[in-house]
Amino acid sequence: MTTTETETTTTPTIQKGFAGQSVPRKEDRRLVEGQGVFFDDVKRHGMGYLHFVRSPYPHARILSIDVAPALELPGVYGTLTGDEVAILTDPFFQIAAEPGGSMKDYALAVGKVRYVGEPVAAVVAETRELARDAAELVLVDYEPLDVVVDARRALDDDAPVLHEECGGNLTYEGVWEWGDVDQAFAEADHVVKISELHFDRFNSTPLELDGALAEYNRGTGQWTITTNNQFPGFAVIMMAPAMRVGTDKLRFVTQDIGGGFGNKITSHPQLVACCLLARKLNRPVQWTEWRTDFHQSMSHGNERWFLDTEVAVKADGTMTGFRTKALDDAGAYLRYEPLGGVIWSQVAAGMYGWRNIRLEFTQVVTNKAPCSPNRGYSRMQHLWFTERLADIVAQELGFDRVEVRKKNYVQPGQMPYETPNGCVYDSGDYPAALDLVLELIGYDTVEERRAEAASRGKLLGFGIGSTLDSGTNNFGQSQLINPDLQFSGNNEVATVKLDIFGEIVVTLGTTPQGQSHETTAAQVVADILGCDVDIVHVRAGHDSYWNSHAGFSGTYASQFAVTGLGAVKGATDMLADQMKTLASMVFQCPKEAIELADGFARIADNHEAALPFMALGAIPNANNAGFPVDPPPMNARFVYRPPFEVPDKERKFGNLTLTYSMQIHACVLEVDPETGVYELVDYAAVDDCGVRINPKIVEGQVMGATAHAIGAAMFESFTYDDEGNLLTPNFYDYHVPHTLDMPPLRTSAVESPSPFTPLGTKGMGEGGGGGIHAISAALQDALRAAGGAIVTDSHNPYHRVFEMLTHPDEARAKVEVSNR
Amino acid sequence: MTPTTSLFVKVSVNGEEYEREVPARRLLVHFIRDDLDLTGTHIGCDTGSCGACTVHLDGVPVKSCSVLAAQADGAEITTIEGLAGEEQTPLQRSFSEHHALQCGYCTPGMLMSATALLEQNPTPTEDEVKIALQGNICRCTGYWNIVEAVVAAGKGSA
Amino acid sequence: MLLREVSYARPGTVEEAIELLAQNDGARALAGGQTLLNVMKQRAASPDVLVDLGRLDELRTISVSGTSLEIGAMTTLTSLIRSSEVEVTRPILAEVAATVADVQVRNRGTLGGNICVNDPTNHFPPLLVALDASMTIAGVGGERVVSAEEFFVGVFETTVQEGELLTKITVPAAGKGTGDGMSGVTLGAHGTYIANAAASVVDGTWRIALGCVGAVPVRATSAEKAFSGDVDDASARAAAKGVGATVDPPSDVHASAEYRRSLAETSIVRAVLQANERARG
Amino acid sequence: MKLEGTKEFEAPREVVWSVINDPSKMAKTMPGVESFEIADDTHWSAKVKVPLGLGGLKMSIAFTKLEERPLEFASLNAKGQGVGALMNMTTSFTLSGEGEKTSMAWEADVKIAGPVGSMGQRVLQPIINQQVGNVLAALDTEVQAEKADAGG
Repeated sequence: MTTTETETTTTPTIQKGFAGQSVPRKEDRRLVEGQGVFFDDVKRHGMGYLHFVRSPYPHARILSIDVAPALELPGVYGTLTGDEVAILTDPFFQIAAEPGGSMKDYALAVGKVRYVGEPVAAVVAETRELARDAAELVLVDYEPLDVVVDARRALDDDAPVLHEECGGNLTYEGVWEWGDVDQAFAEADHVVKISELHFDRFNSTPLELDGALAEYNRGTGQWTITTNNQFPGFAVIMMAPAMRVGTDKLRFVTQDIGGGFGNKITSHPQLVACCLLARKLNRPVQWTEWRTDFHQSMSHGNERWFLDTEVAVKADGTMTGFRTKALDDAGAYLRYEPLGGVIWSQVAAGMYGWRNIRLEFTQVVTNKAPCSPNRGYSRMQHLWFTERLADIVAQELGFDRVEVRKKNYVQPGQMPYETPNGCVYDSGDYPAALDLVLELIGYDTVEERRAEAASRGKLLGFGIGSTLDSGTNNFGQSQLINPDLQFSGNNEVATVKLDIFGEIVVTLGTTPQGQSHETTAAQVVADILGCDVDIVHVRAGHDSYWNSHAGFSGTYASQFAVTGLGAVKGATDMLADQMKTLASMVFQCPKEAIELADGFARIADNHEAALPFMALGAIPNANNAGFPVDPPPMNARFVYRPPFEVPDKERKFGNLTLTYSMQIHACVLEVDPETGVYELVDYAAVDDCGVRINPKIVEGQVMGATAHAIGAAMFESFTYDDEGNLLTPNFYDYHVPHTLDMPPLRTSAVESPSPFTPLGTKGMGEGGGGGIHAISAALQDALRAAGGAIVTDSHNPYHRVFEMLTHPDEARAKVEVSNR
Repeated sequence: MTPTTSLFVKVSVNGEEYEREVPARRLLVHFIRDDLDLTGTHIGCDTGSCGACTVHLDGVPVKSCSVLAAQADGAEITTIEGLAGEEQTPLQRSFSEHHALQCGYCTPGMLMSATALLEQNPTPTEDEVKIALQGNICRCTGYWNIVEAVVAAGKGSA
Repeated sequence: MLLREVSYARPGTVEEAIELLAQNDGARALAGGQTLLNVMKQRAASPDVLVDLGRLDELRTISVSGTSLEIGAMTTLTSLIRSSEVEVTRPILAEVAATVADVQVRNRGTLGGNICVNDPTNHFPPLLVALDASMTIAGVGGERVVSAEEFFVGVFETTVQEGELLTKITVPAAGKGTGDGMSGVTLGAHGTYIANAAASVVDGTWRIALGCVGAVPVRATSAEKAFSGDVDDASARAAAKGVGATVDPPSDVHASAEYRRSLAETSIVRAVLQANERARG
Repeated sequence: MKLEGTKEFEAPREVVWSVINDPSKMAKTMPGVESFEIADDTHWSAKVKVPLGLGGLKMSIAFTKLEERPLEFASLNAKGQGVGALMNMTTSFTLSGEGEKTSMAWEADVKIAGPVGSMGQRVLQPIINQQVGNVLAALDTEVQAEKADAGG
């Protein structure tokens, strides 16, 4: 069961009307009646079904591909191979500078395969079953090559090289250093050393898999791609140059998307294959990815090692600095990477006051599925790391975990706080939020509960996971890893119009996957125009034809509440002004005299003089004769642009994100010392994302992030064997938590409005993996009574806990303390 | 009797009779989505694990990805499209009121499983709901609001 | 998703089914299909002919005859859970059935299917070995009855030959002095077993079977013999000790062989204590 | 996956050698062989249907003899291809012993890729262990038959 409470520290910056209320979602009606429109629900006459031929080898040379047997099968429309792709397209644009920048990545494998499940050919046939039959008939002759699976081996002299053109497996390396690290260590009273920490590989496994319906019009040379890609702005700049066409030739259409969590950003290679086949076969081509395909090939979360970490600590428990070597495993291709190499630095210091940081970031490729954004992208790994440091320092030096946090947290008085690398934490009271979560979970009774559990033979553990959810990217940060890139800032678009019968129609550039944009946008519009949410119609999904998108349009990186709603507010303010202007023309009064309320534009001190929205909408649209000047169009388009500077490339310094939501999670678990099996028995989470337009929707996001974290900590892992086979290729072995795996949950919220955003809102939703941090901490706490193993992995299935119980010294050996 | 790779299947779906010739290998879920164009029933895995494809087969919730269309010959099937008449059911309304859905992809399967539970047990406890929904994966909500919505709908109808 | 081409037949009688299985090369009985159809999606099995047993209501009966409980092979797990006969004669069957997968799977999945698949992680193979169940197999030449231990031959393999059909599972009814228990570790609540043990005691005589440690259920004979007189935590632990060393379990992503050996011993202790408590009534 | 073991035979080394060195005799020890062809004395191929209860796994396997030292050592590679599974096995036999007793130390490195390799993870090892057991038992039978022939 869940219980909820809310504390509001400050009143929001906008009037509370619909905003601030948990109004029911506009999306729900169609979705609970099975009337949603997901990409796979869309059909076209004569469309063919695409099935990919995938590599069974993690690393092999493709000697030959024979599609003839497939083409002979009745009902097969055609095929596509890597050789054709290499002729018809150019390699995808690479975000990386050298050496990663030389990588050649195509829609299908060309010459070589580099991970199990990599598409090597595609077949299109009359039915889904036939397409798979035909795919199984395609003969591919492979010459297997040695594989590298462990990132720590990828740079060895004898390691097999995935991309010869890159001259090795290194794709990016950079030293990120701020403050005076050497001095911090010189002045430290204690230095805690941790030889190895590992953040495991998993992803959010949205329930709907990737896919598209690609239609090609020979007359216009344009493709219409009905898909669930969640970042069309990115897909189009990847696809258009590769396909040697202008961006206008690629129309993206999305409506309902069955979850994304970042995992649906990098489907562009498969989309290109669909487009090429739609043109080649001159018929609509439909591709639906299946679960095993997705697990083997799509958007794994970055696996990261933290090696030779050292933390400088003063006698009073103040943590003054850390240095570490982060080794990031990008998998086989750099689809969105190496952006993970900079995104972490949005939260370089976590929630703490560390002023002296040195992090050597190295990214390598391995024979595993490509990594791409995944809920908490790159920051989650780093925040888990900073939380591990706090808990390990506390345990090894004998400090109280709560006190260490309160002492080292950035303090409310410091807000807005500039971090050592120039990021600005906009607002928040971290210590107060910690007190709140401790109260929710009954921290004062933990020791009693521990004793009671011990009487039942169980080891009880309590853990805290404090984490940040940085939202609204400054894409200028991409220049920190590749100075030649010409991206900076961010934007989002909305159009709002008053239509002929008085309806308000809103279109967005975003591609929601459950984030309820239709509802929250309507709430903002209704408050500004003084009308009911029911007359505000927000178009579902995204369509390039709406002219309501910009280069960064999409739904990713916790930003809608800032960029999306910022655009909605901007456009609605413009429309409101047009409506007042028009009303003032009709009433022959100054514009300032007009107010918008109760669905009317009326003279503020004479409510008799009122025009219904219908009348206003009709004038420019249908009844415009006799006006001395042109009536305003009742139609507004606004591009929201967050206030960003281009970061300093030399110092790697600057504000990389506009807002910093905060979550603190706390959990209590019980370990069975005989088996290593453990159960979450109590859980609480506090969220502060500034002004909440719709509290229930915000709470829903917190719950979702919590569930993902629990899954990642306990069950979910993309584990490969030494030979490069994925051992968890579907839900048989990749266990996703279900109802019975969920602990009781208490949530609470604090509202610290952002001073930097139009509505005082902050981006939120990703959640920063707070639960992973909390569960690692709680396990370490529980194990104190059984050998005192240190938790050095983010993923702790039963067998790993059993290892820690039976061989605690192996884990302890990774930690060393030196005192002055 | 000789085995065949194609056969006629007669089913009643949401009260409507359908007769189609289908390949013996076609799964019920593809038959419902692709042959009958009832796309409210979804697919989220390929191992019979996620429950997004849950429908009622002769009144019993089953995973339509783990049944051949041929096996359903002569059966009465209810899909998500068959739940609401003019009005939504109290359970559907409860899902909306309790924010029990985000992306909505698992929702049809959740509703079919929960509806079957409420038919047998009009006022289920929280634990009974969890057991009834264990075969339905949701990646957005963490289940808390879903369980709440079903319990509330039960209380409502009791 | 998406199966390879397969032929399908739906017999109306057991005789017809046996005929179809005997006369068609690569024919495979389709019971509930909850495992078979899904491994067919993965291409881990590709039968040429599916003989759908769905209409053989004669295989869906549950009855008590004399001192034994007779369960038709096509009895769904849901029916097991709801059966008063089962509740009265051998409740452990319903108790375990209720923890297999989920409601939808239990509505289609059958007891016969669960044991004919003989996936080493399945619940019923070790349980039925511990309960000393026997299986009735019908073929063109008539019926034969085998013990649970003889029944399980290998992974996905049983003694049921081409042209044969498992029709009935017979379990001795529990009398006074009988107690059954099953314990193990699963991947998530009610999930796939990582390791388990089923134990059954009848008037002080024990049968203990381990799951997930080999291709077929493994009798823990040393533990079975270890008990003399009162069973308590200490004697259960003593009995289980060393059993792990006698098995050769697989190592996989969920458990090393060493971990499975340890879980096997712990599971024995817990299953035995559960069974013992119930035997005492 | 690496497997190894030692198998004792009640037969002279010559007899054991003559069996493991004779593709057609070895074929009889393999599970579910449907057809068998010898290309030359170092290359042969087989079509097998590994008897899995769920319907059997069809594979065509190409064998290559890698090395042999008569009466002492032989090693061969087997590449199998079937829908859903790719197998690559390198195996070697080392014979020792005197008179009527022969001891065969064997090693096998089995790699299985493809959907079966990944899906069947939790069941694959028991399957392989069991199949190896069957092969060794069958090999013993062949050796005894050969011994009988030789003797008779």
